[in-house]
Amino acid sequence: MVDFIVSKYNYWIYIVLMMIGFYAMIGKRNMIKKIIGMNIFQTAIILFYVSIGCKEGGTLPILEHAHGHAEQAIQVAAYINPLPHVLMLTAIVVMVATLGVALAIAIMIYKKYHTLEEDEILKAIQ
Amino acid sequence: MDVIISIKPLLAVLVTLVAAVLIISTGERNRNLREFWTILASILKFSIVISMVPLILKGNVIEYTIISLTPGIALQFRIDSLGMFFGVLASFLWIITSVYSIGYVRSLDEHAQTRYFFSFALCLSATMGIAFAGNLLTLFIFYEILTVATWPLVYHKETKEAVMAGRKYLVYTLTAGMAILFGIILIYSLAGTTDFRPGGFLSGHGSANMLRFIFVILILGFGVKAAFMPMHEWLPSAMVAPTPVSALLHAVAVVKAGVFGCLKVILYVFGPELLHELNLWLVLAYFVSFTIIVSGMYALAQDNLKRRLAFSTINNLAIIIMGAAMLTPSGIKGAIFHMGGHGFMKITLFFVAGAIYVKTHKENISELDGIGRQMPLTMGAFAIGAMGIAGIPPVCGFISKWYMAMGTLEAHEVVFLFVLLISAMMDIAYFFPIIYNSFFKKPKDNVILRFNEAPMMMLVPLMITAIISIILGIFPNAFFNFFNLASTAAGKILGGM
Amino acid sequence: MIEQAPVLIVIIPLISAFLTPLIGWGKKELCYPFIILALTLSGFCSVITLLTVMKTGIIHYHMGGWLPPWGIEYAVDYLNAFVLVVVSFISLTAAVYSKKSVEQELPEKTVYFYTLFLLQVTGFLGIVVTGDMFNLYVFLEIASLAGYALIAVGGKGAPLASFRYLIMGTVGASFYLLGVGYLYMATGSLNMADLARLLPDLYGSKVVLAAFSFLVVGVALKMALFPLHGWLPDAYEKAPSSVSTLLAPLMTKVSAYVMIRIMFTVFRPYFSIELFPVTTILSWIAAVAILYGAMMALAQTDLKRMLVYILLSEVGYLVLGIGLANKNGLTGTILHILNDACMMSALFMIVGAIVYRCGIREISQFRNLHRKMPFTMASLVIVGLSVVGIPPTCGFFSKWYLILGAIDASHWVMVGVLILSSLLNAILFFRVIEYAYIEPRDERGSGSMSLAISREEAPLSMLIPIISATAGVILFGLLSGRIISTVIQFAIPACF
Amino acid sequence: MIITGVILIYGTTDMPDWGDPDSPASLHVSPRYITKTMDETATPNMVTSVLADYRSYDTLGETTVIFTAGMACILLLRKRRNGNG
Repeated sequence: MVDFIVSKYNYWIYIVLMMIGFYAMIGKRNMIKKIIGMNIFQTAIILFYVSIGCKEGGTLPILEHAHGHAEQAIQVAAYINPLPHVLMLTAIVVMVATLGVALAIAIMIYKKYHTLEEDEILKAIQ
Repeated sequence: MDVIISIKPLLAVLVTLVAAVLIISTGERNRNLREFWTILASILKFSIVISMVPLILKGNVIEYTIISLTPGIALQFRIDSLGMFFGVLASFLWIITSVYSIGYVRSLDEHAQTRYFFSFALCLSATMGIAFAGNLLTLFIFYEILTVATWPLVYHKETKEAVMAGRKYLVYTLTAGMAILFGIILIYSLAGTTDFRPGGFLSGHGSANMLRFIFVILILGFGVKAAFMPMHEWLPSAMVAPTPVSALLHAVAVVKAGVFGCLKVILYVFGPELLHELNLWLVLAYFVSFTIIVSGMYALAQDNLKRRLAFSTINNLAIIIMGAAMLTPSGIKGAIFHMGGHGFMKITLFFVAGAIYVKTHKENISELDGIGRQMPLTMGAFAIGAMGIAGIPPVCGFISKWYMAMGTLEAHEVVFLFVLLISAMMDIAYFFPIIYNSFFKKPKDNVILRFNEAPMMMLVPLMITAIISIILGIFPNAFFNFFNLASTAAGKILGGM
Repeated sequence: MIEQAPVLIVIIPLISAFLTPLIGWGKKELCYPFIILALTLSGFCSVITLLTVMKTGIIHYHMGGWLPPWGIEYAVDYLNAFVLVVVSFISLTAAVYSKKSVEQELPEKTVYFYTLFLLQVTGFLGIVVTGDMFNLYVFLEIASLAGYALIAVGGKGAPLASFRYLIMGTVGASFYLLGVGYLYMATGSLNMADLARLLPDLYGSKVVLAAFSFLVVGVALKMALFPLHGWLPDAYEKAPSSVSTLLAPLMTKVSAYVMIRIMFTVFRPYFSIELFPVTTILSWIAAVAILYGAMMALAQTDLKRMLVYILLSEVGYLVLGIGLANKNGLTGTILHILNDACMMSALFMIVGAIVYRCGIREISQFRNLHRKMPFTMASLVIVGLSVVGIPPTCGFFSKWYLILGAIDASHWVMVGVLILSSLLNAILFFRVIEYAYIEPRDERGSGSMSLAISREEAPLSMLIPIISATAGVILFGLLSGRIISTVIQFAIPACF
Repeated sequence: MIITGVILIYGTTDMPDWGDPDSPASLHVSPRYITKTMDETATPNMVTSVLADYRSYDTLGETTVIFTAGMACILLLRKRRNGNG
């Protein structure tokens, strides 16, 4: 049991992070808090992806002796999986873009209602 | 029996559709042109339909497939004698009704005339589609179009009452439409087809209870338009519509579409044999007998002339189905013929009601005392129609009722013979006082009425239908072999067993 | 040219989106014809793709020449070729339509509006055409981001609605991403076809199960399936008309497509049906969604809001077909993707036109509208009948197949739900028609119209799309047999 | 939300351990990226080679996302600046 928990600690961390983020997105009424929650949420997913690609004892996915040593056999296990990193580069960009749009909308809302609390905005609309 | 591929059925449907478009694009700007389209389309349609009669009489089937809708079902017309019978009836009565409506709406200076004629034309297209439909789905498509196209006619007056009647109409018919749809889909998933076949195509598919269930929902579904009790409520309410609408739609197109649907289900989907096997025919006959008796009693209690006519319609529609439910040659023949005969007689009666309304703005029976002196021709026509409905010779109602009575005997169910007789007695009871009072009773306000008939545009049509009712009574085949169509249909259905 | 068609479908609007601001700097007025041109070309390519698929079978297009599963692959079969055509033409219609309403609602921002509009379409097309799970995510985000922004520029309360949409949309997309991650962890692949090959061995795995749940929930969030629909009504209602015209018909359909892909292509149907009873759950949820949408629509007095709830109920139809998981049910869903896209785009365009001309949305203010805008209202009647399911309009046929599917699956409750919802829709639309067409009269009606109302039809750039969508509603109904026998029949995943 | 958590934890039980080089994710597609990167793309950095070559289309999409976000911000915020300030 302990072994089970320890050997998968990366997942526990991401789940906890994700739950925190998720709670902030759903439960909080303040927009900035929601946006922060969204960021935590997405970061958790990134963490998850990156941890998939990890290999014990593996090194950065950049070939050593790349130049002039082409004949050298490449040990797959020696390098961590590059694909999740690539995916996450894209996902980070998406995340930043979403963050930007979210903030832009938040600014719009603030300019209109001078508050970022959802309840107050709803009151102001009615 | 040959199958002839011909585009004529499609043309017969399309001609009114095109007319509808022309009518709406002409609009109020040029009333004469607009009415010209109506008349032109009605005559064209009738000639197309008539041109197909000889082929049908020879026992052929005319078929035209437009497009495949789903595997196993196409949008398809297939005309046999029953469809042709209904087609001839509807298209002929439309000519007369068109003339009559023009007289009616102009005399009353109705509003929204364009919408009126537009919907009218649309209804006729749909009715023709129903008559000629080659399978249940095609029939259903036109049936629903008919439902929707009739709605503007029902609420035409736009009074609160009319709007409510329109809503009621929609609630009843759309719900019924859903029931029919459900039944059709069940049939399709059982049999993989919905093509009509004389004598039915369902035997051998599905369990007996499943078939019973399908039969019940289909009959209930079509029965709403055929105004079986207790689903009749919409029909008397819909009598707020202008009289030509009541005349054509509530005596011919809409309710007859319901009856026609029932007949198709009884004779072409299930077939006499299967109904015998499932013991459904007796249930059906008792069910409609109830309607026959109760609607007769309701009719006695009405003072509004059109409402009384409405209940009389309900009564007669149920009689038609009862005749067919006997599943014997005479019964079916009589039922089909009564569909036509009743059409002529009832339209006469409605025309008379409209003519009286246009001339005197009277709608209630109690106000009609002595009106026979003012409008003798109109009331004469009324008398003919009423006699026909009651089944007194020589009007055509007699012949159909005779055959249906024979049918009950052939089926060895004397109960239904009594039902027929009772209903005929009630017909006399609710029609003859009107005739008597209008001719012989003094008007209440002691005004001496002078001869003052309805406008020609209205008088001529109602005279024509009255005269035809008599002619059909004396020579059933006089009119385009009308009776023969009915008997070929009956023969085919029973022969197809 | 023809071999490149699948990728051109996406690339043309994408490149055009980059160019639009440049053109806008030069001359603002050119943007509109430019995006029309771009979308026409893209639509043209999608038709070519569909024809090619019909001729030669599935098209595999390897991005950059890398073979899958290493590179990204575009795999176009009947299903996505069909959806592509639907998406590209509906968006073309929406684009043509948008001109006047954008000029009225967002006079200073046309250039950016059109840029985002194109990006939105790019996103949709990219989602549909791709054969790679992660690539799908990227395009999903393009579509979503453009959508958030487009909604936020709408009327009163739009930013807040859009913000909520953003939060929920991000949750949905993240769930999807998470699901993809789980699948990747279990199989090491991102390519749909490759996954489909690898997954059957792993169906017992809890990772796969979790992945499946996340994918379905994520997509359901994006398509606003019943319990997850919270964001939709406000967002689509408050959005500018031309935006709801684009988003409402397409977002849900594209998500439905993704759902079909995931459930029946990536996973084998027997997984979705037997191992994990998700289809049963989905069909119940869908049934609730159908009724909930229709009921809520009944409670609305605002036409656009009513339509939004009808949209929710239409989502229910789409999912119901998926949930029934048999041939007829799926035929219904795929047909409904076309039909509903057509109906919804027509309806939202009609509302937009009414708002544009008269500035009203309350149904009770519609009196005499048929005199003012006869063509628009006639279209409303026809499309309304289609939503109700009156034959021969197209809405009838999707219902026909769905009911048939429900009967095949012996789901009698679903049959009842479908029939009931038709009746509810009938009440909805006949109410609107009654308001629009009947003038109340107190005394027994006679005499001609007293007050003359001048005819003020919507501008041609609105009317033409409306009428063509309405014609589509009737045509697709009549041609549904044809469409099914030539395309949809093959679009259904092979195992049914 | 709780359901989500439960599914997450449930799914985790079957996941490969952290850093396991034999997890399926590392065996199916990625070996080719690692072994062939020099031959096929002439780039020692595998992340770069995947990003810019094998899966370059994703990167195009990524760029588009940024562009979309930029346009979105302009669309949302620009008028205010012109109008109010």
